[in-house]
Parts: sequence; C-alpha cells; structure tokens
Amino acid sequence: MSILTTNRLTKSYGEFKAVTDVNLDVQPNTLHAVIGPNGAGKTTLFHCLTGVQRLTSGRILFDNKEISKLGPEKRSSLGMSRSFQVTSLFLEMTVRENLQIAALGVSSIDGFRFWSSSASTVKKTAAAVDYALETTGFENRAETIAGDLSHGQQRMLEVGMALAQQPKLILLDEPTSGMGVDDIPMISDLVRRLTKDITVLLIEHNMGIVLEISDKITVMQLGQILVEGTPNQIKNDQRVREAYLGGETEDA
Amino acid sequence: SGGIDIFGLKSVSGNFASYGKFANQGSEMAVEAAGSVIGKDLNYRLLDSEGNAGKAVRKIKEAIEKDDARFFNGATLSSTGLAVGKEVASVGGVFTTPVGADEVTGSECNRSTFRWSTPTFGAVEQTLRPLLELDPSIKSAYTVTPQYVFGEALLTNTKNVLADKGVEHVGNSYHSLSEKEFSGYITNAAAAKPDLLILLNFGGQSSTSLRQAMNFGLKNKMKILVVWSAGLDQYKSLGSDILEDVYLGAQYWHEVQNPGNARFVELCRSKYGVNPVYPMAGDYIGTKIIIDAIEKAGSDDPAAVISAMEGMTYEGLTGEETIRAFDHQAIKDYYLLKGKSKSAMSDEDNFVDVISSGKSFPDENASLCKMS
Amino acid sequence: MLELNSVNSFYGKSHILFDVNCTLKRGEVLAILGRNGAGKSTLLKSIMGLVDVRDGSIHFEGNELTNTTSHRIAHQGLCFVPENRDIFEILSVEENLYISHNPASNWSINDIYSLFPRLKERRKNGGGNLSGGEQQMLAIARALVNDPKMLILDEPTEGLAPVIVEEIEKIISNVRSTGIPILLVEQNISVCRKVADKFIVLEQGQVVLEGSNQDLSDQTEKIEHYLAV
Amino acid sequence: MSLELKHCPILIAIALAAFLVLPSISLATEVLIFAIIALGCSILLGYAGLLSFGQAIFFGLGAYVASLSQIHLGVNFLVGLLIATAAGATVAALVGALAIRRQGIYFVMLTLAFTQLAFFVSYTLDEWTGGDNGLLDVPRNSVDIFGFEIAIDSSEKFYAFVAISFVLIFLGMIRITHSQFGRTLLAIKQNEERATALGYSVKWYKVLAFIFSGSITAYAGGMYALFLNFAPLSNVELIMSEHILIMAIIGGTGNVYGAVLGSLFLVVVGDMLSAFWERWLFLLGGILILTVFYMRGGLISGLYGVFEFLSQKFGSASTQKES
Amino acid sequence: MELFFFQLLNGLGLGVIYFLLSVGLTITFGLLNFVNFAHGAFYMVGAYVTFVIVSLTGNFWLALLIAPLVIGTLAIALEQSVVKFSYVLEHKYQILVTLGVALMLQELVIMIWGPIGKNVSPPSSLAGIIEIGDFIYPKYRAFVIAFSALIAIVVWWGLEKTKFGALVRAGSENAQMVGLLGVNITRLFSITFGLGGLLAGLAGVLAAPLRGADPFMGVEALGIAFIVVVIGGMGSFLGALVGGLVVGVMQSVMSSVWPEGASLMVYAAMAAVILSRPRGLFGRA
Ligand SMILES: Nc1ncnc2c1ncn2[C@@H]1O[C@H](COP(=O)(O)OP(=O)(O)OP(=O)(O)O)[C@@H](O)[C@H]1O
Ligand SMILES: Nc1ncnc2c1ncn2[C@@H]1O[C@H](COP(=O)(O)OP(=O)(O)OP(=O)(O)O)[C@@H](O)[C@H]1O
Ligand SMILES: [Mg+2]
Ligand SMILES: [Mg+2]
Repeated sequence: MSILTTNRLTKSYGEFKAVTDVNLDVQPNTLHAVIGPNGAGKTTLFHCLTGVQRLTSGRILFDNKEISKLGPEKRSSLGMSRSFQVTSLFLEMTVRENLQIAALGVSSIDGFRFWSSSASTVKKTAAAVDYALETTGFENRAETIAGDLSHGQQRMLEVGMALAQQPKLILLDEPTSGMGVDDIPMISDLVRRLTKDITVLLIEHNMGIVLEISDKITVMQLGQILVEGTPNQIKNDQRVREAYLGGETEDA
Repeated sequence: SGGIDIFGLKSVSGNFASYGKFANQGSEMAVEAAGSVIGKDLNYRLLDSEGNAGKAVRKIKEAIEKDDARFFNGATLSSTGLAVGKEVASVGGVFTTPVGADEVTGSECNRSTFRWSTPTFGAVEQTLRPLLELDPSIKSAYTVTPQYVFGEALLTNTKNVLADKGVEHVGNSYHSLSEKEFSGYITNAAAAKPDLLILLNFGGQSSTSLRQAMNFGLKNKMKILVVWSAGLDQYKSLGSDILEDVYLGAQYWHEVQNPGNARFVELCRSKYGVNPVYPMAGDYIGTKIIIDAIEKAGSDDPAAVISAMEGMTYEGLTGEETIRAFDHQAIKDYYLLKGKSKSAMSDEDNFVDVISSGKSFPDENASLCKMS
Repeated sequence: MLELNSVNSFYGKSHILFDVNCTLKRGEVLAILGRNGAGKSTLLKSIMGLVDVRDGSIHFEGNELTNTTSHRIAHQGLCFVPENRDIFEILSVEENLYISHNPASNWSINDIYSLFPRLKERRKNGGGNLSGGEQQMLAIARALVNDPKMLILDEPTEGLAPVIVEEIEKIISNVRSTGIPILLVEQNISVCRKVADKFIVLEQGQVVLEGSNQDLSDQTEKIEHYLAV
Repeated sequence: MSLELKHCPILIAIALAAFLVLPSISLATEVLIFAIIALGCSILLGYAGLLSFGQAIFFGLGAYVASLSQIHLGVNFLVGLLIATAAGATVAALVGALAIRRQGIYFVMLTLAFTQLAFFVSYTLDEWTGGDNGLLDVPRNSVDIFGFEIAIDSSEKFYAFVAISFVLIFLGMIRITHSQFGRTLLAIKQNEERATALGYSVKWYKVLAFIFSGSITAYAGGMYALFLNFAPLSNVELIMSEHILIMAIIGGTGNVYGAVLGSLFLVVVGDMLSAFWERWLFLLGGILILTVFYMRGGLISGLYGVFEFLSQKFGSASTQKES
Repeated sequence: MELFFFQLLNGLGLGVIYFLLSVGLTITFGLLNFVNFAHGAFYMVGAYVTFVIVSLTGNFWLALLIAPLVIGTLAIALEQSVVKFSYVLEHKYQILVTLGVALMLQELVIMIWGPIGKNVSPPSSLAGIIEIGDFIYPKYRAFVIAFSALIAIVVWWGLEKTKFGALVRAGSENAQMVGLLGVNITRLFSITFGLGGLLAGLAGVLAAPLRGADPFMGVEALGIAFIVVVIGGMGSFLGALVGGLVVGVMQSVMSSVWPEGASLMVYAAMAAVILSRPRGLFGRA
C-alpha cells in the first residue's frame, strides 16, 4: 500500500518543462530520497506535491486520496508537511512561536479562535512543540527570535517546523545544506528515527547521507526519472555516475 | 453680557482653500467695519471647515455647545451649507450663506438660514435670455453639465429658456463631479456645431472646460457662455486671452456702481490693496446682513434678529437688496458679463464689460420652500 | 594582501567576533571552519563592511577597509559570494552577469557559459526562477566576471551536485593559480583538503586553531573536535 | 477574563478623560468615534499587514445604512447601528475577498479603486444618499424597551452612548488581537507563503480580519451620522481613507491604544493647528515625516511608558495624558 | 462613427500626457521599489515653475528646458534629505513620508502663489489649431504627442538597454548586493529618483498650457498616474505607455458613450486588470 503515488506528473513553465511524466511511488515508513543534478526538477516536484505550484498535468494520490487539485493548506491538514530549500520562517517570532504556529496549522479551526485568549490554544500544541524542540535540539534556545539564528540554526528550525505538524509524510528539501558537520549526523539520525512513525521524502546532495540511510533512491535528470533503486544499485549505476556523482562515491 | 460673537465657517485649509481664504477676509472686514452694534462689541471667530462637510457640522456643534454661538456666516460647499443650516436651525440661530444649492432656500429651507446668492433659475434667466435677445443669430446651443443636483438645476432652467426662445438644444454632455479632462466633451460639442456653447459647470471645472474649449479653437466657431462663473479670482487665473469675447454670468462684479458696493470696494482696497473677489463679497455682505439685522432688531436675541431680517431691505453690493420673508432668499442682481481683449482693459482687473443685469427669482408659488 | 588585526564585530549589542587575526597572501586559499553560528559569515561580512567592526583593523593591499562602505571595498576588487546567494531575481541570468561584469576581468561572460553550460541554457531565465544549485553557480560566476583581486566565498558548494562541486574545486584552484587569494568558508572538509593552503577554526567568535593544508589531514581528530560537539 | 479586567479600567478612564479634558463634548465624541475607525484600520494594517485605502467605504456605508434604516424602516437607533454593522461586515467580506487576491501595492491600488467605486455609487444613488448634498436630517430614533424609553437626544447622552460603544468595541478587539487568531494574523503578515504551506487558509484569515475591521468601522460611521444628524458624501471620499490611515499609522498600529492616540492627534491637534495657522497642513506634512523617522511605532510607542504607568494608576492620572 | 474616431484620436493625445505623468512613477516604484505619493506634487511644482518662467521671460521653450531640471534637482534634494532614509522602510511608511512631502509642497505653493490657479499660455508658434475636415485638434496638443513620443524612446532605451537601467533594477531588489559589486548604490538611487522627478516635472511643463497651474492638480495627477501604472504593470516602461494610452482613449471615448461613468470606468478597468492580470498588462512575472 503506497502512501504517495504520482501518475505522469508534469510541470512546465511556459515552454520549459521542469518536470516531465514523473511516476513516483513512496511506501509508508520508508525513507525515499530524490537526487539529481542541479536544475533536475527536484524542488519543482516537491512544489507540485505540496501544492505550492499547480501541476500542468498528471495525478497525485496521497493516502489513497486524489490531491492534485487541493490547495497547500488542505494537503498539510491531510498530513503532509515540508521544509523549504530556501529558509522560510516567521523571522520576528521566537523559535517556540514558530513551532506553535506550525503545530496549529494542521487543525483548520484553531487558528480562527478569536474569542478566547491564545494561551488556551497554545496548550494544545505543547506536546508537539516540545517534541520538535527536543528532536531538533532547540530546548535551550526556544525563546530566541528566529531572525537572530545563524543560517544553520535556521535550517534546523525549518525541519523542526515540519516535525511540529506531526505529519504522516514529511518532505525535506536539502535539510542539511548549510549545516555543520556535527549537525549532519544529527539530521540523518533524526530522519532515520522518523521513519519509525512516518514517511520521509528527502532531497539531498550529501551522498554520504543519502546512500547510508535511504531505503529507496530516485534519480532525476532534466525533469525525468533517470533510475530508481536501492542505494547499492544507484551507487553502481553507470548513468548516475556520469550524470551526477562524478568521482564523489569513493569519498562517501 | 459682553460682546456679540459672529462665527465665520470658512474652508481656509483643504481643497477649497482658494475660496475660504477670501471668504474669511470678507467676514472679517464686515465685522471690523462695524466694530460694535447695539452698544456691544462685535467679535469675529473663524471656524475652519477644512473643506469637509462633516468637520464643518462638528465645529458648528462645538461652537454652539461651548461658546453658545448663534450667529453664523459662510460655507463653501452646498452640502456644508445645507447641513450647517439644519444644525443652526436646531438651536434657533442665524446663518447666512452664499452657497449654490437652491435647496437652501428651496426644499430644505428653514427659519434660521438665509441665502445671498441668486439661485440657478435667476442665473440662467439673467444670462442666457439677455444673450439670446442680444444676438438673434443664435439658433442652436450645446450644453456641458456636471451631473449632480446643481448642474441638473442649471440644465433644466437652460432648457426652458432655450425652448421659450425657440433655440434648438442640439446636445448635452454630462460629466462627473470629479472630471478634470474635458477634451472629450469639447470634441463632442465641436462635432455638434452649435451656435452657442453653454458651460453649466462650476468653479475649477468651469475654468478647465473653458480653457480647453479655447485650446480647441471653439471660440472662432461659436459663442461661449459660462452661466455660473466665479468672478474676478477666476478671471485672474484664466487671463484675458481666454476670456476675450466669452460671455460670463456672475453673482458679483466689483466695478458695478452703487453706494453699497463703492463703500465695500473702498474698504477692501484700503485693507488688502486689491479689488474684491466674489467669495469676499458674498461673505462680507452675508456677515453685514446679520449685523444690520441685529441693529434693526435692537437686540441680539436670534429670534428677534430673524424677524428683523425677514423682509429687510438694505444697501447691498448689487444695489438695493431685499430678503424675502417666505424663503429667506436675498433678492439681488445677477450679471451677464463679456470678456474684453487685453488691449481694451482699463486696469489689470478690468477683464469684462457688464452687458446686462437684473433680478429673476422663482415666485412664491413656484418655490419649494415650506417653512414651518 | 589581506590582514585582519584583532577584529571585534557586533550585531547591535551582541558581540560576535573576538580579536580575530589572520593574514592572506597572494595566491593563497584560506579556509575558515567552524560550527554553525561560530561567526564564519560574520567574519566575511566584517571584511565586506556589512557588519559593525568596533575594534581592530582590516587592511587590503595596505588600504584600510575598516568601516568603509561596502561598495568602496568591492571597488578595490574584493568579490563576495554570500551564503544566501542574493541573486537578482528580477533580472535574467544574462543581466545578472552583465551588471556585474567588469571588462578588466579575466573571465568574460562567454567563459562563464563554457564553465557552467547549465547557465548558458537558462540564460534568459529570471534569476528568481533558477534552481537552488543554478543560483549558486550564478553567484560564483558573478563574482568571477567582476574582476576579483580577491575572492570571498561563503559556502560555495552548498546545495550543489557532487559533479558541480568538483567543478567548483577546479575553479578555485584555477583562480588561485592566477595569484588571486581566496577566503573560503566551507562546511565540507573534503573540499577544504583539496583546495585550501591553510585554515583557521572559529569557535564562538574566536580563532581556536590554525594550520596548514597538511594539518587538515593530520589533525583531523582535533579539528573534528571543534566542529562536532 | 483577566485581559478584560486589565484593560476595561484604562478604556473607561480614556473615555472619562476625553469628556473632562477636551474643550467640548462634540470634540470628545468625534475623538472616540474616530478612535474606533482608526482601530478598524489598525487591525488590518498592524495585524494582517494590509494597507487599505478602502476604509472610507465602510465608514460611508455605515453612515448611510444607519441613517436610511432609521428614516425608511423606522427602526430605533440601536437597530439602525446593528444593521449598519451587518452591512459593513457583508461589504467588507466582499471587498476583502476580492482585494486580498492581490498583494502588496496591487492590493493597495485595488482598495483605492473600490473606494472610488463606492464614491461613484453613493454619488449616483442620490435619491437615497442625497448625492453631493449629503443625507440630511438623520434622526436618532429612540429605543423603546418594555415601555422604557432610551433616547440619545442630548449631546451628553450621545457621548455616553459613544463612550460605552468605544469601551465595548475596544475590549472586543483587544480580545481578538490577543487570541490565537490575532497571533496567526501576525504570522501571516510576516511570511504568508510559509503560513500557507503550514496549512493555514490565509485567504479566510484575511477576509475575517476585513470583516472585523469593516463592521466596527461601519458601526462607527453610523454613530458619526447620528452624531452630526447628517451623512455627507465626503465620508466615502478617498481623502477620508487617507485620513483614517494617517490616524492609524501616526497613532501606531501594533497596539489598540495607538488608534486612540492617532484619533486624538488628527482631530484635536488638527483643530488646534488650523485655528492658529491656515496653512497647518504644511505642519501636518512635517509631523508625518518626523513620526516615521523618529517614532516608527507611532505615538503609542513614544507614550508606551506613560501607558504602563497609567495601567497601574488608572483613573486619576489618566486625565493628564490628553492635555 | 466619425465622432468615435475623433474621440479615439483625442484619447491618444490624452494618453501620451498620462504616459509622461506615469513613467516617472513607474521608475521610482518599479525600480526603486519606492512608493512616491509626492510624484503628483513634482508635477504640480513643474507647472508652477513653468508659470514663473513664462511670465518672467515669455518664453515657453526656456521653461521646457529649465523647469524639468529644477524639479529633478528638487527631487534629488528631497531624496538626500528625506527619501533616502525611507528606502529600507515598508511601503506604508514610504506612503506616509511622501504624503507628508506632498502636503508640504502643496501648502508651500499656496503660501507662495496663493490658492488660486494660474494660467500659462501655449507658445505663440503653437497657438492655433489643426483642422482636418471636421476634426479639430490644437497644435499644442499635437506637439505634446510628438514630443512625448521622443521622450518615450529616450527613456525606454535608458532603462532597458543600458547597464544603468539594469543596475537600478537590480538595486531595487537587493541594494546591498549591488553595493557588493562595487556600485555606489546611494548615488545610483538618488540619480534615479531625480530622474523620476524630472519626468514628472516635464509632464507638469507640458500640462501647464492645457490645464493651468493650481495647487491641487498634483492630487489628481497622482491618481491618474497610479491607475496607469497599475493597469500597465508596476515598473514596466511599456506598461506606462500602453496604460496611459488605454486610460486616455477610454476616458475620451467614454465621454461620448457614457460620460457620467468615465471616471468610474477607469477605476473599474483598473480593478478588472488587477484581478485578472495580477501584475498589470506588462508587469514582470
Ligand atoms: N518559476 C519558474 N519559471 C521558469 N523556470 C523555472 C521556474 N522555477 C524553476 N525553474 C527551472 O526549473 C528547473 C528545475 O528547478 P528545480 O528547482 O526543481 O531544480 P532542483 O532539482 O531542485 O535543483 P537544485 O538541486 O539545484 O535545487 C530549473 O532549471 C529551473 O531553472
Ligand atoms: N543579524 C543578526 N543579528 C543578531 N545576531 C546575529 C545576526 N546574524 C547572525 N547572528 C548571530 O551571530 C552568530 C554568528 O553567526 P554567523 O552567521 O556568522 O555564523 P556562521 O558561522 O556563518 O554559521 P552557519 O554555518 O550557520 O552559517 C550566531 O550566533 C548568530 O545567531
Ligand atoms: Mg532544489
Ligand atoms: Mg554562515
């Protein structure tokens, strides 16, 4: 039973086809990585999956529901969350507030509660927020204003916000980019642990992580799927080596 | 009690500052010239309406509440005049105004409100009719009208006169109250090829439409009549090039010879060194009427002043003027003027010759005023 | 060429860099390492005149840079590739390059296109519509055409495919061989090993370790101690 | 409830102070009415980040509806105001739903266009609105509850009514701005794209903000018409929107009390300045610029310290503030 | 039908004036990302400077040369003293600041020249009208069309084809980064702002013989300029041109078809454009 499948998903910008006829199949509680050269269409694929952009054609099934036409807010209330490749936070709010807003986003009604003080609503999110704080290591900096965090810290908060939504499927777009080497194991650990409860779809250029922790890898090139397979199959695929990996694999 | 306060409601700031500034000088002059009445000192107090009817009414309320104000003069906009009239009437005060809205002494008249300006009926009767009589060659006319109560009133009266004189009304262009570009309407008018173009708009709009008609060379093709021009200040800003040979209707002209006006012009020249413009005249006389009526009543009790004012005849700015009792309308002359060439001007303000003048007012039966 | 003398930098009230010293000679590549938030970017921004340096001095070819406006600093040939790339989104790729182009530069726009064919393919595209990696290439390209006398790169390989990373490594070596010094902030140690002549490690705004390229391999453990918890 | 306990005394103190300190009751009435109107604008701008030149629409609408329902339906003034409020909410939902489809300066221009449309409609429907002359003779029909008549026929009674409305509306808005809804609006203002991705139907939040803003503005507009016994066309002019915005921004938009200060400033200081120099708009222009450069958060940020002090010692001390 | 054709031609004439009015606004808004509510005031002061020069020297051409430079300088002076501190501010603050500037300029003009408008005659060489059959058109308006077309070409070239233009556009998005390329962004911005002012002043000069000079003309002009820029697309040169023509033609044609609704239609058209084409007809995607 797949949690997410796409059927001939296509996205064009005018003449230019950024994603062409992609058929993706993501199994529950797995870590599914999408890799590929710059400009292959990975982020665009994510945009289409999460509804940030409308697909040009094709279908998306999430949890057996057709979601191709739903807006982004509907999809996240169905249990789909993402982090952004380009950091996107509420910069004037504290870390905790960022997580609270994230956690509340999934229940469509609570944000509208104008008749009662916010304290009562916030209580409901406490568990989710604490979970996110803990997993991302922000416990001590919960009251820092997000805008004052360093780049890497902001990247981490980006992941934290997706977690606070307690989704079924989480889409992470280059979560480790800009993170220090010490945080990278933390992220890969975290991601690995996440697959116990939820499904992770991951875009990543750090082959060390990808090859180590993925269950399945989809390699994209020029908007299309080049190959799919287990880390071992991918590592040894000649086309992937040429198009993407170069000499890197020896290092990894 | 001590003195008598006369409150001038003037739009000295905001978009109608061009009017309010002079209106304010007019009232100030009237109060200063009188100095005192029935043995009490007169004080002039300015209320700035900021060109906004709501603000105006609030400031009137405030003056009534705080200073026990009863005597008011002014207002630039019709809406302000109407609403302030109601407010003053609610405490039985006295309010004189020169605004253009016929309702002031028509359907919305009340015991407290007096109007100095000639209504649209008289404006058309005293301009279009004499012009058509003067120049029988005019066989067709085209009108340009702002679409609101005032414009409609002028248009209706114009149509009546045209029909009466057997002149064909070949077309009309309505425009909105906020229009500033008239070339489209001018093009319409030119295409209709009338003998006479009648501009029924007011203030800035009449200046702009006249200027643009000149740009388009309509002066060589037809006669042009501005039924309700604003007087000297407007002529100054247009200049004689544009005004030459244009017919203009006006409430007031400083060169008219009569004792009341002579005194006023003298006063104005000695105080401000200029010839009076219409807003000055309108509010000077409006303020003066109040003072005269207090004198006549021998009391500053507003009710007595109102009674004194009703039917009062006085030395006005257009000659002898009378205030009708039944609708509180001042009966005064309206002028038909004609622009002169620059070379023919005897002084820098001598833009026009007076062609004719006279008094035309709807009579009591035709009046919509039902004063309780 | 570049000399930093006990530099102290601030964001408003918060003191970020403490007495940082370092020097860079012609044709040298200096790598700056450190954990997230250690102050690496702040150091680069201090050089470029983007943060408040309250104490200490920065000299480039003998000229004082401290508290000069950043366009004057850039005018002296210090070309900066910021960590968030700062591509002009409303300009096309071509225009991005065009406005940065200085005729005196060793790199023409065509050289750039042969260096990054991907940019050539997308050259009419709005900068804002590039993929993350494409933007990174463009940011580096923009610095190259601006006639650098010194390159300052903040995490240039972030978000790039391994093949492109190799490409960047080559470019860095190339630039270096023309005598242009490079200041490089990098999380990817393997890149540093390949291109850097020397390195410093920052921790909480202070230089805690410095060394040569050799030390990068020899003192791996020590370095990793500073980079990991 | 503690929120209301804290703010209620401050608000009552403000209403009392305005009554006691300002030179006339009508001035105090206008200040409180415009404080509510500025608040409507401040909710949109400060919380939802929407700079709207459309506030005059709701203001004018409220004035007309409250007046016309009393004149033609013969309802009492309270019902008239409630109908006005409902009309304000409905039109705000409509205008909001259309305008928020665009962002930034395009949003601003849309609200501007809608104001012009509203102006045109009011001007054209002169049989109802009186057109350029305004709607005259607006009554204040008294309320009759079980034979017990409540009339607001004197300026004191009218002020009392406005003051009660002021306190209740401000309390309501304080509640709203401190609710989760208020916080969510703030988040949307900071990063709309992210909020959408997190599952918020941003559109509805903005529309709801519009509805709150439009309904209180319409209510206040209705009170204004009752106050003047007159609903001028100038209520729906663009310049009215502009003045409302200036009030909100000079007062400070992040805090409900900013609206009070903004209204006080424009109404009272405007009156004072215009009395001593007819070119006072020159000064207003200068003050606007200075406020932006030296008191970004508006007057409220400058006076925040004073306010803190007041909230501890409400009542007696508050009278000093307005002087 | 013939009338309709006249109105169309007349509308084109109006349109180019609207274009000139708006192009400066589009530059300051689109390129500097600065909302200039004082743009109309520049236009108004331009008309007054023309009035002064023409009444002193009787030479309109001198005014056409000098007045725009005066306004450009005024704009730069304002930029240096006030505006430059507000580039970094949110739009709402920019609106407030420039509203303040506009108010001050307007009141200053009233203090100097009084509240009543002034007349400016067209140069005598352009005084008459052109008559083609039944169609009449003032020579001066014909001159304005030709002259504006020339200005349009010059401005377009400067913005789209020069490095200066591209730099300014880049600066609107990320001034700091342009500075990092070694460009003196402060100077670049003030020149651009001055250019916007100069163009508004130029529009004021050309409009003076048509409309006269009065203290409140700026407010109206600002309204039109915003409509034009929004319909055409903020920051788009072509948008200002097409937007100006669309508005001009619409106003003119409407004055035959449904005069009362002319201004309504303009606003309705603007709303329709924004709702259907978010960035105007030619705004950047
Ligand atoms: N709005 C847009 N309009 C036109 N082209 C676009 C747009 N957005 C993205 N593209 C193009 O689509 C292609 C795919 O971009 P995408 O961001 O999906 O790449 P990616 O695989 O995530 O690359 P990277 O690893 O560099 O982030 C790129 O070539 C990009 O230039
Ligand atoms: N604008 C700012 N205001 C206040 N503090 C800031 C600001 N920018 C960064 N900081 C703080 O300065 C410290 C150093 O930040 P810097 O960006 O230099 O780190 P970095 O070493 O580049 O980290 P990263 O690898 O995450 O990019 C961090 O603790 C950060 O929180
Ligand atoms: Mg990507
Ligand atoms: Mg950094």
